[in-house]
Amino acid sequence: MSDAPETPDPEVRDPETRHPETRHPETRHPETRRAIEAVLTAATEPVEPRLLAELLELPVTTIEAVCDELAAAYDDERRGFMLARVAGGYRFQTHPDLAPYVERYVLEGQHSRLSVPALETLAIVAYKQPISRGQVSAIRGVNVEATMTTLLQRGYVEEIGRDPGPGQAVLYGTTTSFLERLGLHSLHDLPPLGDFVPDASVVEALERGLRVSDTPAAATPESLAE
Amino acid sequence: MSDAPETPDPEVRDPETRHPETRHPETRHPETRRAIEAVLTAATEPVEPRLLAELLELPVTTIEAVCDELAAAYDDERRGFMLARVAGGYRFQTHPDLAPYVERYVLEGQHSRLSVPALETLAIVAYKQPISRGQVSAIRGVNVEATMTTLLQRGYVEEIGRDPGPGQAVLYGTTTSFLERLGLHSLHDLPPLGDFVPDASVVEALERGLRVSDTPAAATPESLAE
Amino acid sequence: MPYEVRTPVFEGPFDLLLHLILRQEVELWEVSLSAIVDGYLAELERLQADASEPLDLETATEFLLIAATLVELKARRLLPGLDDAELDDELLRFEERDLLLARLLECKTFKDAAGALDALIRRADQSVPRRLGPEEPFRSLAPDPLESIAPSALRTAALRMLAAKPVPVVDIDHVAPVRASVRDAVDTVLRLLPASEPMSFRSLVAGVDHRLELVVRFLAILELYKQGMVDLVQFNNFGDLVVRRLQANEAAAALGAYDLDEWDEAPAPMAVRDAEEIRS
Repeated sequence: MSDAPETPDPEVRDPETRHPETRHPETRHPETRRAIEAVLTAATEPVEPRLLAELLELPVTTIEAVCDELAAAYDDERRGFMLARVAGGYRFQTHPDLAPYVERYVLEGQHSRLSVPALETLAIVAYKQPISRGQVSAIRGVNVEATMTTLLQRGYVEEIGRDPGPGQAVLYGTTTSFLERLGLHSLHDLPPLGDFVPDASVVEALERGLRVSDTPAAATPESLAE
Repeated sequence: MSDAPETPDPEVRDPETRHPETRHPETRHPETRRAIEAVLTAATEPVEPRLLAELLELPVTTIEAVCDELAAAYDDERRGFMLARVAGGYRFQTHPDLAPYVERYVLEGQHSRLSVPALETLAIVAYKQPISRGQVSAIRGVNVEATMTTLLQRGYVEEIGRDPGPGQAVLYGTTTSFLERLGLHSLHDLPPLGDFVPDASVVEALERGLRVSDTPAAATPESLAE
Repeated sequence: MPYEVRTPVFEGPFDLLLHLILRQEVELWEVSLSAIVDGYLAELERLQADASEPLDLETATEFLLIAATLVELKARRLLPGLDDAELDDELLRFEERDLLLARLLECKTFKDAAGALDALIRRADQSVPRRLGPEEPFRSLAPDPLESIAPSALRTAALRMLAAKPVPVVDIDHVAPVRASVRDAVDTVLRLLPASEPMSFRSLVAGVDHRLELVVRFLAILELYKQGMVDLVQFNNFGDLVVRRLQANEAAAALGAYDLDEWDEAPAPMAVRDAEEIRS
């Protein structure tokens, strides 16, 4: 609301008085660059390169090249905004350096934190999708009903199919909002799960803890007394 | 959120890594420029110079000077966006030159769907109005603050009264423009829910608001039974 | 070595077990299975006694499954002649122990992955996307999202929100893919087990590849043992477990009366009583 329709700013009319564009690295495609900037300014969600290509009637590769140049140029010029590739598309966003100012402006944090159980459940869905609630529960060792409902309502996970086997369990996967929330371009940008496999010392500690025949030292009278 | 970050001095942030910014007329205030760019990128409405001045802890005149420089620079660099002063504030908007692209994007490219949470919240308000945010939250099982704000901004719902009880909760209902967009003459034209029985928790959520304001004498057998 | 559990809140059995085992790396060489089992059972009792935060059925079941496995491990360790470290490494391992280990490692992996996701989220929070959208006159050009919505869709959404919520426990979605219930496993074991010939545990679980199914089948055998329907023999230390039907009880296959259901679908108050049953 509050949006009084306004007349175009008189100062910026008059395309005749154009300056030569010798100063920008992306000058190879000056009009492409301008059009991309305009569309991304109007966008409220990441704009896919394919859509930009259609709007501008150019090949996707050209769009991607110009966007890359633009992103690098903003970075180089130390702009307060950046051109980011998120959730399959391009968007303008604030530069992380300026977070202190932006946080003060955006008074309410738009996002509430995810709880630890929610994060763990989300991690399992992200790496094991498609996956059923039952399978997530089996990995976590707890009922994940409530947590999954929260994640569904927040729009980070969604139904993406059904298990063909008996029971036809609903299978879940992560959403575009999930990628946006994490600032990732695609699922391929998740750190590999292998990075988190516990290292040898942890494995050894666990193994020792569950060893059936204790080292003699550990077989204390107390433990035998039971 | 809202833990106020300590104020970074806009002028002294890592001067080491600063690029020689000979190309920008606004070099006198590089960090101010960046901060303004960031805040305007995050803004969802025009930002008054006075607010920018508060956020950046600088005089309004400095803010206005830097914004003027920025606007001129964008114009000079033939950006696809421009910094415009409208409705008493500054905002980024698309350059009129690029109107054809923006128009096509808005008409064809934008996915203007109603999100599932928005649809569900709207449905509850439509069928159960007048209703408070708290009651909607109780039925949906999540906080609906943000979703309700979106619906209010879109003009689908509005305040239609106050709960007479002690809390004086704001009560919401749907608007005439909601009906128009659905192609309905009145609320009576909403498809009837039929003879289905609402869940006990829903009944409870709807009664809660009333019960708070009820005098003991008004307590119904049902509510006493709980 | 007194283990008092200073709790953070343990959300599930793996949380608890990981905590008990990994709580102090200094004590790595002193970690004893006994102490872990005792700590685990103590915490389980505390959780069950905590009326303010009742365990849901699935979680309680999982806690008990792990408790049963731990108690079984401890029982084996207390058998004489088991502290031969060479045998531990070289001879056959106990499936249930390895299963538990595998599940703990998996759980730990995802805990750490969750930490990484959190870090990504925190980083992403440093940037705010542009959301102002197009200015006028473009804004009015955008089709109103409501225009693509039929009134019937609104009705459907209202019904979905206002209608009775499904009771989670009855939802078989989360049971089906695992396909493991102790009751079914008991039937399977009885079917597989010849009347007169003993059979090794390995053969009884041949072809079972899901961890939980293995655990459940093992529990089924423990159940049968507890009821006196089978005998368990181990010919060598760490040798395969041999399961033999007890002739006297063969006729008593009228097992249905026994409340096996408690493993699978009993109402929540099962907790304390069952813990004792398992340990007895």
